Amino acid sequence: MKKLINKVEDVITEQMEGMAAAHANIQINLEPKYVWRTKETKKGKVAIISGGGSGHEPMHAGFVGVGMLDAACPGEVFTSPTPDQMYECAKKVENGGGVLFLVKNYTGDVMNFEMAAEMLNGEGIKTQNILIDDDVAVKDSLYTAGRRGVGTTVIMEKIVGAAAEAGYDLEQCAELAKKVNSRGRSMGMALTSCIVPAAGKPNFDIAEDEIEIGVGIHGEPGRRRIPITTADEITTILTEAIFEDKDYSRLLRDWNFATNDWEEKELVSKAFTSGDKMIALVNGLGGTPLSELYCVYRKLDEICKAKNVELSRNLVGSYITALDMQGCSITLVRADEEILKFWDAAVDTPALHWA
Amino acid sequence: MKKLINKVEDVITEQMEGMAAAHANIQINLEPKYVWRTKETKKGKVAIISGGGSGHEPMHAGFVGVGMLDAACPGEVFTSPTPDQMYECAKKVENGGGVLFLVKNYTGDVMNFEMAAEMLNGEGIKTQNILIDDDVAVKDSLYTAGRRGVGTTVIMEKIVGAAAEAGYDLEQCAELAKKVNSRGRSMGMALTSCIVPAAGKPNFDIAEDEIEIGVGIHGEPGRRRIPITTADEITTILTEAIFEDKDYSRLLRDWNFATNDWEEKELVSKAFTSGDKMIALVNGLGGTPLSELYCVYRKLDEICKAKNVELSRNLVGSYITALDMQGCSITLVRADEEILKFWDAAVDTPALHWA
Amino acid sequence: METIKLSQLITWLEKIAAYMQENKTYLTELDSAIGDADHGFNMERGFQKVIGKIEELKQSKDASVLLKNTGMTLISSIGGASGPLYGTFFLQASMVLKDKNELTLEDLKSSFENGLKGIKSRGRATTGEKTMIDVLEPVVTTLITAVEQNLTISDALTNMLAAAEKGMKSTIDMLATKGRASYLGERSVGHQDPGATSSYFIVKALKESIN
Amino acid sequence: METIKLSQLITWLEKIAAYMQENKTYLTELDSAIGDADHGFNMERGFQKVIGKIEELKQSKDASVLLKNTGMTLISSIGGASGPLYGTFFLQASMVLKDKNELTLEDLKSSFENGLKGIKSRGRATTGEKTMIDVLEPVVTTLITAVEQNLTISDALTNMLAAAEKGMKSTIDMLATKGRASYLGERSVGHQDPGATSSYFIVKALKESIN
Ligand SMILES: Nc1ncnc2c1ncn2[C@@H]1O[C@H](COP(=O)(O)OP(=O)(O)O)[C@@H](O)[C@H]1O
Ligand SMILES: Nc1ncnc2c1ncn2[C@@H]1O[C@H](COP(=O)(O)OP(=O)(O)O)[C@@H](O)[C@H]1O
Ligand SMILES: [Mg+2]
Ligand SMILES: [Mg+2]
Ligand SMILES: [Mg+2]
Ligand SMILES: [Mg+2]
Repeated sequence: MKKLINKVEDVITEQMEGMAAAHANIQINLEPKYVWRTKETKKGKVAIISGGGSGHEPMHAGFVGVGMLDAACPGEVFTSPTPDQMYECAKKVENGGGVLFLVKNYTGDVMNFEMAAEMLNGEGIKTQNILIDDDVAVKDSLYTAGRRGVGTTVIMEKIVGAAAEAGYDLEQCAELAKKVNSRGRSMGMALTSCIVPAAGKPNFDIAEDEIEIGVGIHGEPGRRRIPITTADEITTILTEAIFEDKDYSRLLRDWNFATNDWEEKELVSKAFTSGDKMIALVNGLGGTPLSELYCVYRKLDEICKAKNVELSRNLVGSYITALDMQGCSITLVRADEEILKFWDAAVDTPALHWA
Repeated sequence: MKKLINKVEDVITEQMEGMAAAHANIQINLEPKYVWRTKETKKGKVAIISGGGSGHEPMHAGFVGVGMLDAACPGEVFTSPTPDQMYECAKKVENGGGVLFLVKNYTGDVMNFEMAAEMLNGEGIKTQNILIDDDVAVKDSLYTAGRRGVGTTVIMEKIVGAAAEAGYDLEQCAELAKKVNSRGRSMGMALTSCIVPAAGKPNFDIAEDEIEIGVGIHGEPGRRRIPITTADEITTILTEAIFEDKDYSRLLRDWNFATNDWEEKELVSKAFTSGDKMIALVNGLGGTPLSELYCVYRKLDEICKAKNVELSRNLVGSYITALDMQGCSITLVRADEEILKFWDAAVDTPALHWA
Repeated sequence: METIKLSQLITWLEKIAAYMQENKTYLTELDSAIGDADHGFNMERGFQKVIGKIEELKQSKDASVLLKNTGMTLISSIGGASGPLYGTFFLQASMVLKDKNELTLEDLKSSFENGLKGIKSRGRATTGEKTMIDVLEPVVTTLITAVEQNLTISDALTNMLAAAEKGMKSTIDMLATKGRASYLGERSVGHQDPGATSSYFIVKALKESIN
Repeated sequence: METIKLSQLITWLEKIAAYMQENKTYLTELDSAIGDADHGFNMERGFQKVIGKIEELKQSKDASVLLKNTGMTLISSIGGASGPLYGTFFLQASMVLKDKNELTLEDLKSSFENGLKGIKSRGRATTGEKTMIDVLEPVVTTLITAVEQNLTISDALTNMLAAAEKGMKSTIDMLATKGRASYLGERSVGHQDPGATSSYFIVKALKESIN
């Protein structure tokens, strides 16, 4: 294993310290671990908090700052953070507007964030959980833990963060977040496996002439393995998987403030279609050079043009990664005016900033 | 070789097309190849142009836009572009203020840009060449082609680009560029070799337990090979190499507009010392995840604090890369008020943007 | 009547910690085949934390305090899926042991039963989904039978361990429908579930602490 | 008097292109040891471009036009260090051949001499620095001697090729002080210079086109 790290136990802490040293717009707490924005929020602003296992940098800590997340809770590498982390973090940044947890749909993340939300709501701090489950590689939610949360997370954090900054209340932020989730679809692939520092070796073996289609962001093997092929072919496979995905319905849990308990609600994602306008994310998984992502974007743009789908906004780069994995993912979020407005709003975080 | 590319011959063209599709602030020309900013410049503005072999993305094309480069000429992978490219490109963007070529000090780049400058000056288009030669890994310029141009390039392009935008004339821009070069020092290391697409295999072999100290950005082997060690140790080696570097003097060529010929001039870089304020770049070489760079930044910050050196500004990320190489480089540029002012000025390019 | 002493419960926790440390790599390798290669590290980290507090826990005269503390520590130190699940198991197990300083077989049964109920409701899963439940459910069933049949604690534990081992192995052929392994679909078949395996070690540790 | 015909110069360019194509990998491997692994691709790309224009060049009755065009094409298609250097070589070589439609040995000498001068001034290098100059300088020296000694073109070419080969091999033991290889310091010793090797092929192609 070749990594720029010191002791395996210190990886997360030291990376947090490095981030805090480099960026004045964020601060860190180490016991328990969380990252929060330096600039004070307006009284009554909804606290937008995310978190998850580490290894996906810049997500989430790199998205903490004005116009995006109020705070992020990094867990161990690929391991959900713990409820006490989220609880302490929420107590730190909550400012009278309640808390919105943006949670990627993995069993661990879901359970830990649910426990935290229960604790906070139990204390009278209004807390809602929103899931991101956008990975079309996971086909049938009946026989799985449901779709994984991947690239749409970045876009949701940007949009909901901007809405909270603009004064949306907890319910409005939650509605908007659900809308973004219902409009986001992603699909990824890997050229190589990643190496978890503590494991010291690749998660899976893959031959020099094979690639893995449908991987997530945890070095987990994907759905199928195919012989290596061109960037155009790979982009086509990912993009078509996204467009072929039909209307998708599932039950997701909301906190019901009246009954003080979880409640299942249906969320439907409508299939993409001609005429749609998209925010596109062509994402590197950590070990892939930016230049190669542009080759993917080129083909994505061509395919979408042929489908009469407009890529109204885009991000090309490594924003939600799987350590040093080589590979990429494509995320499309069907935009509307509200979504574009908050996408374009000013943001000032370590990883995303525009005015 | 595992890369997101199509035919090896098309790599550069397709990556350019992808960039142009993704970013409205740049445009591309393919015969010959160059990238130029979309927004028109003010009459009389100096045209700041850079270029070099491809494989270092986002440099240079990613730095084209308002407040930075007017244009960039990408060569084949790791191969300097050609004089006719630079000539055509300069003719496209020159707007009455003359042309400043920012050239990394490699034999090929120097010669090709000199030929282009000769052609342009021959036609009465005032053109000056500025070299970047900041790599302290190259020790003795008497017995080498001189120090390589590495990380300081990014910082110079930002600062001189902002100065040109603010109305500096050709001579002022050239002076400022030289000042930045004389104040910049870099040092890099690699965990792995990179793979040039056309070659299809690593440039050099390196064992699982070895790292290469003093590499450049072309997959060339470095100066020495050591057993793999911690990020702290590596950061210390790189940083100390930068601080131990003494006053450094060399002869660089200027175009003399009076004699219409090249003229050698001495440029002295003063050694860094306690009390200096720096712009720091902790740079990934393409295959290194951002998170690991923060671990390096953490230690760099610690070392500098101990030396009473302030890191006034920083960039942490993969800005000047060597394809998919794993590894990093550290660049420090001793700042003054003028440099900080132009660093902080607004920039709007695909890879750097702030207001 | 035959009982399990507090000191034996302490030994249990220590033995679990030892098993998790010993099998850190093994559990992680199982997780690397169908998950994300961290289960061993997670379990080791969690139970090391429990051990770090063991001296303090030894002061307590109350089994429910012991197990509640264990649950809280696991929740705040493991993360992932196994943190809330095992955390909930010990927390819920502790609920039925208020003020007890020794456990009858009946107590053991109730606490495991309640713990399992906690896991199932937190994880919204049932048997046959290739999880730790495929060990813990048959273990609880065995315990219920043992109580009904009035077995000695020792015999009950022997049966529990056999059920645990069988349950663990039964996960090999299962198709995962919960947790990360479910993303693999058919490709999850043929691999033993890491969480079922750590559950087996927990039962094994219990048997060895009491025999 | 014995001369080299325009058609033979065309053959020369074609043979160079063939050698560069054939040795693309070899030259790149040499460059990968002490450079940046592109020399073979560079040379192949450049001379393929030259070949692409060969039909047009065949129309010309003037050796200087032929070589000037070759030089311009190399400059605008190779890039890197070898582009301007070889480009300059052919450009400068062409300068002394104005209006000639055949070359005497004296002409060949003058053109190589002028070409070498161009390389040395463009690259600010001299012999012993582990570059193409270590082939081209002895080649020019041999040509000068051949003119002095009134050798046949064939004998001159035989001597040139021997000198080129010797020059190429002499770079193995040299410490590079110019070009990319110079960054390696002592580690550049023991490797044959790629540019010297491509220069050797250029001389070899010339000999084979004329014999
Ligand atoms: N919904 C669930 N109910 C019960 N057990 C589960 C559930 N999801 C996962 N598990 C168990 O958790 C184990 C994985 O734990 P661990 O690797 O520590 O967490 P993570 O999957 O978050 O990395 C699986 O092997 C399985 O036994
Ligand atoms: N200053 C110089 N003078 C003469 N020849 C040089 C000089 N620098 C480099 N070379 C030659 O150029 C060759 C490298 O060419 P190439 O690999 O195509 O360019 P680059 O080094 O830009 O990648 C070297 O092997 C050497 O023979
Ligand atoms: Mg995990
Ligand atoms: Mg080159
Ligand atoms: Mg796991
Ligand atoms: Mg080369």
